Amino acid sequence: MPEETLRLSALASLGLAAHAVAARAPEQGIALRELPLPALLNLRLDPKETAAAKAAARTLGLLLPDLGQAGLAKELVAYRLGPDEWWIKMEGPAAALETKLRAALGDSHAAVTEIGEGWAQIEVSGPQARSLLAKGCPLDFHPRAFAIGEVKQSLLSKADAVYRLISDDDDASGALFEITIRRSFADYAWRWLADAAGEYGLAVLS
Amino acid sequence: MLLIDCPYCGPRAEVEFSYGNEAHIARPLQPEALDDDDWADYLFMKTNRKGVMLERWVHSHGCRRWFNVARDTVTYEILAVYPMGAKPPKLPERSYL
Amino acid sequence: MRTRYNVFSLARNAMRHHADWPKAWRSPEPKSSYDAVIVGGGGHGLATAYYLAKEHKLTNVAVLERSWLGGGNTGRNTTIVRSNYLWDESAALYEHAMKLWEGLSQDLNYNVMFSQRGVLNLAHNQHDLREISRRVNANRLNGIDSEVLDAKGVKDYCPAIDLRGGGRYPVLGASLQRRGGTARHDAVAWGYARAADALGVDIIQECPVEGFRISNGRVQGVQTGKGYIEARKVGLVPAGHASVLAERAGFRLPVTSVPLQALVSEPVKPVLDCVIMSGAVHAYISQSDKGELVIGAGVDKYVGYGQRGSLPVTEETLGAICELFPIFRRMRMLRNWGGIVDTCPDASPILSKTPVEGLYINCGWGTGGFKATPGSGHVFAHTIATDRPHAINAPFSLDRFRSGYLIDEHGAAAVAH
Amino acid sequence: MAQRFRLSDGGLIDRKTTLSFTFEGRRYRGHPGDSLASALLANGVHFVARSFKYHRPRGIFAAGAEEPNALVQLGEDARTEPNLRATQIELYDGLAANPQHCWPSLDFDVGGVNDRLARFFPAGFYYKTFMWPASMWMKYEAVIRQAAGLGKAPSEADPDSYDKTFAHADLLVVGGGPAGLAAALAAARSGARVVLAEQDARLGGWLLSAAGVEIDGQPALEWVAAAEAELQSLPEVTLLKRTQCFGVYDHNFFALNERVSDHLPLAARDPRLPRQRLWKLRVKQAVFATGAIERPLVFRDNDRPGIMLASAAETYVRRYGVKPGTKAVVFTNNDGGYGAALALHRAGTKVAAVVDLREAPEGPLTAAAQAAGLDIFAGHAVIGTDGGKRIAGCRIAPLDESGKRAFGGGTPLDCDLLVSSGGWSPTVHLFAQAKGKLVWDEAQACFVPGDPGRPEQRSAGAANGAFDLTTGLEQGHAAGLAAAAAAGFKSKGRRKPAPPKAAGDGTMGFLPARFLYLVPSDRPLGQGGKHFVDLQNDVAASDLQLALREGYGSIEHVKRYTTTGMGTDQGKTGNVNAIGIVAEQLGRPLPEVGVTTFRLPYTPVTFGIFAGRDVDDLLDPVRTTPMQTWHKSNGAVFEDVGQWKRPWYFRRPGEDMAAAVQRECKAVRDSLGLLDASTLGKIDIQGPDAAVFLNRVYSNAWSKLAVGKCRYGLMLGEDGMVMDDGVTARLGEWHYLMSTTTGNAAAVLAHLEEWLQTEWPELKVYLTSVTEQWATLQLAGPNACKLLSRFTDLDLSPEAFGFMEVKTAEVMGVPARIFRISFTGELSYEINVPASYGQAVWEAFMREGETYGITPFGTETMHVLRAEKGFIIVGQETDGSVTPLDLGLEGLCSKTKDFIGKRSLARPDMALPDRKQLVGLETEDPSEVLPEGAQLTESVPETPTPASPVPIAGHVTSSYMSPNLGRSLALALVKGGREKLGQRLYAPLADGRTLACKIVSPVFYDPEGEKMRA
Repeated sequence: MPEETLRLSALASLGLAAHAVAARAPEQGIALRELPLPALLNLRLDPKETAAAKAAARTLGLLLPDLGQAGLAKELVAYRLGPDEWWIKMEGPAAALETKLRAALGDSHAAVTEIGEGWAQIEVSGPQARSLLAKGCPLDFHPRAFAIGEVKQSLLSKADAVYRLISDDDDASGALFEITIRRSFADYAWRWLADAAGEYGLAVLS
Repeated sequence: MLLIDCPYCGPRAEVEFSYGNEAHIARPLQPEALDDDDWADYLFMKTNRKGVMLERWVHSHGCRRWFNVARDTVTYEILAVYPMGAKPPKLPERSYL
Repeated sequence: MRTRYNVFSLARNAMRHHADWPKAWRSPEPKSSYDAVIVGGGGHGLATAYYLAKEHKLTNVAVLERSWLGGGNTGRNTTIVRSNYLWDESAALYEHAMKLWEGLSQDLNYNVMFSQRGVLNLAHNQHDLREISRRVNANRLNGIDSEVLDAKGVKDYCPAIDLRGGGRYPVLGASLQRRGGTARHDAVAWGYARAADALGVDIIQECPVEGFRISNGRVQGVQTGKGYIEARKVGLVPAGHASVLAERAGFRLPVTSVPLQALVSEPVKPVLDCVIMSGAVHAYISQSDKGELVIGAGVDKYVGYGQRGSLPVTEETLGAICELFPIFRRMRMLRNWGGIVDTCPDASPILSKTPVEGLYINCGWGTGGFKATPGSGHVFAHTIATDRPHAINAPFSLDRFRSGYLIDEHGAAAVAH
Repeated sequence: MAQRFRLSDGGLIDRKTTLSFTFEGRRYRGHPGDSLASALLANGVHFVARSFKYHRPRGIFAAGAEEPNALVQLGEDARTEPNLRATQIELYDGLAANPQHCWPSLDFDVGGVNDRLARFFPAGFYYKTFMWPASMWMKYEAVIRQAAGLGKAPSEADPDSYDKTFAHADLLVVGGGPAGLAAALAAARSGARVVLAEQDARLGGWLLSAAGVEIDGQPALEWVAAAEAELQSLPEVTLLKRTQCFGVYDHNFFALNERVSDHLPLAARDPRLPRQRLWKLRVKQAVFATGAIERPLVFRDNDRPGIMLASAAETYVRRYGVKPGTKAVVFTNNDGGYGAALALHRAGTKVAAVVDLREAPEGPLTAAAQAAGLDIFAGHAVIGTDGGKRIAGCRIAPLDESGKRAFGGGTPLDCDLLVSSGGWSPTVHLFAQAKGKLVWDEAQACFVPGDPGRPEQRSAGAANGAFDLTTGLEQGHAAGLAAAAAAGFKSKGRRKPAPPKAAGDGTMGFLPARFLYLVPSDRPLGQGGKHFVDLQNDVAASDLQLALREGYGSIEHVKRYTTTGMGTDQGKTGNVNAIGIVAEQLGRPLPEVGVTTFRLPYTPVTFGIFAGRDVDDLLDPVRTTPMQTWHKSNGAVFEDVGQWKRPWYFRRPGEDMAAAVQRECKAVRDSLGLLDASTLGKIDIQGPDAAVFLNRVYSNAWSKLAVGKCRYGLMLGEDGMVMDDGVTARLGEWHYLMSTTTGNAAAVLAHLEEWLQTEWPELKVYLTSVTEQWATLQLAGPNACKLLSRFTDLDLSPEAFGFMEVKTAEVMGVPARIFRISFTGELSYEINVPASYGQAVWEAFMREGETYGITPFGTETMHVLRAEKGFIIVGQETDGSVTPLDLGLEGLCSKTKDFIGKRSLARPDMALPDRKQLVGLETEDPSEVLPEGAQLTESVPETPTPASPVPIAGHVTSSYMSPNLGRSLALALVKGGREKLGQRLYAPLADGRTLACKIVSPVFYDPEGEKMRA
């Protein structure tokens, strides 16, 4: 395996570490954090092809989640993005799972593609997280409309974005969203979010 | 801004979608058997309905799936949404001059 | 019988408290039969009727307008006039119009306020620069005034612009057509209406055409809201409603009707003395004589007869204006409206005979029909009068969609490499 | 300076705090709670503006959004803003406003001469003159332009920021007056998500200036405060004050403009907050409780400073504690107008007369005025006014029964204030924008909402024609309940909730009334004096009549010909009067004349909010590759390709672009270059039908491509035109990787998905974009193999790894895909490594490559090198009108299979001999480079700018100086060009030069491809 140190994240040029802090101050409404480079597999199959769906589910160790949902299993998360499309996010490299999935799927009509290098993930949290995201995204982020565990694809201003609500506390810590952005748009998305967060007070977390 | 009910993702804002114009235009199975008029008709001619139009949309910033929409092109009311390959539902005729 | 408009008649009437001005046009009831009927009382339709009467001495003509004359795209557009088109065929058509514009107020005896303040098409990247150079060179060989400005030249011509454009899309240069400019849209409709009426043309408003009587492949007349009208020649100039009428006449068109919006700011003292167009950031802007910034927006990309635009298009357009003109960010939108534009696959119009004998169609102008008004009316009148296209509109036939001889004026294709 | 007209008590202003402001440089004082207009009136300033056309002196006419006259230029320098209504500007300390549209000063305005020449400037005069001589128009026009306009645009870039946000709710209530509050309360109590938007800084609507009104047993304003407090306490309610809902869009989408910071002194504005915010609100239901606007009476010379709406006078007295005059005449046609008379009377203004058009005045307020002993002139009208920069008096006269004639020359009355009330117009703008049908309410003489365009949108209160408070509250309450229920929220509790109850004198609406749209005077219309209908645009009743006389018969024609209703107030006070006057003149019922189209915005909206923060470097995403940091620190000059920034060339100190490109070109041909090709689109294609799919979407054949091999593919649109090209590799039995051009990456994927999903759903193929998964490093040049071999164990010998092959290998231990393909014509490898490793591998190549003088090169060098080879660039050699046949690529069009676009190539005009075809060009002087975009002719035109068309033979698509060939070269599309090899063409240039050139083959370098196959 090549050295991790050779890798550069999509936001490396922003030098975020220089002004990152461990925690958001109470008067700051928003915290942004660059998440580690994701390991992602794109899985395509028609769930009506039950054999393939079952094989995939067995290999992943979860029931393939419904549209708009994320399913959690040991060491991985499956996001349902379309009628025949999932993302599998995991810790560590995706190649091993890719091989396992391909083997399990055999000759079924399915596709497994490694895509994590092409995406970046940003965590948005804080009491104003929903207000911040609403500035750039037409989705309704109200708790009645966007629940924990849901995954929705939409826009962040002029970039495509995938939103997942990870936690939502009633206390001062507010909601925590994970946003997935194409690698070449990540710099734009970060600068956009940081600018939009200005009125709430922004913490950059390490 | 329209609110379009993606058959897969539910109601979403128009900015997430792209338009594909008229639905139910099948590509000729043997294009070379068509004369120039018929080919031009397939390629270029449009119904461009003023009234209830059957049209295609794609959820390009969402699930990226194509589907059909029945929409009144005057009021912009959406009367039905149905998947690709499905027959259009029975809808009231609306005629405008 | 007609009072000529000039400073003397104005002064004379002022003394009589303007009580004696005659009607600019009559409001006749339709006759049962005409030599030719024009369907659509916008600029193009009225111009067609005027030139039928003036050049072809066909005066037993009616213009049928479903609502009030000049109320369609003529009364809704951003009034830009230019002829700097890329292809020879388009250049000939729009330059023909330009030459007519240059004498139109005097010809019609109605001040259409044609104002040749210059039109700039901006370049924001290398691809734009190449396309501008190509178009300007073609224009010059087609006898059309056209020049390339560098960035400094743009700033000199239009001091209000910010060349850096916020840094994202800096202005690298522009093409300039000095003879281009704007005209007063309502005046064009009214001027043609008055002049056509004076030559005997009946302009009939509130008269929707509901259908056609066609026998043996030939049009016999039109069914209207005011009864049946016989006519062996029928010219359709229905803009956004082209498909609706074509369907009633039994043929199909390659046009898509989409909503196009425009807006004006509140009026301010002169600050922008030319027309600025930018394809890259999707905006065009000029300042009217009243002082309003007149801004053209993009289209909504779906079929729409609603005559209204959507908010995302307004956002994109005003975003572009704020970028090119940071000094206008505090200006305010006064009025935003929409029209229906009929667009062709090759972004060129149709001025053509149809499968029905005696039935002619003028449509497909997309977002840019206003500038062609006099030329369009002139060659369409020729087509109707002689049953043959004028050399200038021959390439703009319906048949081109069969033969493949398209005139693709989308301009720059997608940037690749 | 003392506020001479400030009342000692009453109103919603804070007298304890004094604010200082200037108007036209003069310093005045006011209080928090004042508008600029009320503060000016408190200081006795009525005359604040000049009218658009005649530059007549004008005063403050209204007290809200409907103000036509009192437009001012607010602020200075970069923060100046023209045309603001003084009635809506909240006063703050240090505010500086100036009059506009006057020179040299408001008081002495040269433009005032227009008023003396007014008879020469009737409606539409400019259509009738300025035509001779034709050449003079531009000169006339410059004068007209200078005279037009109102305020001045800022001349510096706007320093402020703007925000915009999407929002969602169950219910939007527009208007925080009594009906709106009742609606919001009723809905919010059920738990629905409610947005309440109020244009004013305060909730309450007309209750803010009402007297003697109680709701639910409380004084009105206490009820308002309690309602506000309750709404504030509900978590699902969003209260937006200073927020104008200005636009209704389809599918219950609304646009609102919130003024966040404008009301604060500059120093107090939080720099983190935007100046204004755009709310883009999607709701399930909406209630329009937008109130109503009073109409003035149209009488002769009704425009002098000191003439205002009756309700405005009432507002200035009651809300702002200002006495708008010392001696007033109240002119009314309805009972409601007496409210102003009473308010003025109680404020100490002498009410000289109440002039009532009604023969027998009656009604609750009329009775109160009678009881107060005011002089009432029944069946009388104001038939003229006197004064210059302030009204000095008026004349009143009795009317005949028809209301069309006044008896006698009138009785003069002195006054410095004249207020009028002609009835009320519901604010139906939002309802009408939403395509609701308006109906004419004959009894109240106003347009009211009829059939709603959309059932989810309800009107309530005065906006719905319900002018009495009890009905307004009931309607608001019912609309709120119904909207909440329709959105799925039932009211809580067992008892049916009851609407708020109103009591008091001022709650009964304005009837009875006698409606008259044009008040006669003692002279025929248009012969001395003017009956203004549109105050801002100086449109008088005589102008409307002139338009009709000349045949401009539609109300839209009248509007456009006279410009009535086209000012910045969009005719809020004048339009119904105009329609009434037109109807009378035409002898048609008023509703038949109809209204002009209601367009958004309700009030003018700042451009900046539509852009929000999407300006400057956030205007559009800047996309960069994983090697961007290296490029930036190594002299790269970038070129925009779509949203991407690509290195155009790498400049060394002292070099210009030409020198850099020449150096890079030589380096690639002579030794080794490195190009960042990461932006090329990459589409992963998997499935058993992948080959069938490729056969349909590419013009050339794919069935026989072996695993591990690559092939160039040409993609057409169904119209037969070249759409894209690129190399596609077969990675496995059912697995391909397609590359696309940079600019078309997204479009090609969308095109493929469209065909797959909509036309060929039976094909078992999945497409996944992997453009950004990989960084692509292109090593090109004779030493490419040598360098690459240092990084990988892969056997790179030509026998093991041939041209147009793909291998999977590790490069520096990083898993990579290596494609032996070439766009430069040299030996070349495209190495794909996972994106995050891109820069590390790039840097290693640069380090190790020093041995070979490795040279990073940009897109320009790539373009030169490929042009030497005659390779096309889609978008440069093609423009959407070019077929494969035109490019000489018919060999790539399969004869044996169908493909997208094939049938179109068989159309008759596709084979015309004079279609433009791709050729090479060589200039006669090898050092001359033809400009790209140069047009070509077959003979030398007399002048490079001929007066009449010269036949064009073609144009130059690409052109460069080639250091490798030692001469310039060009590619061109030339009519019938392939048959004309060797023929001479000319490029007449704008600078007067004409360059001669010769048609040659488009392949200039290594025609057999030996280098790249080596």
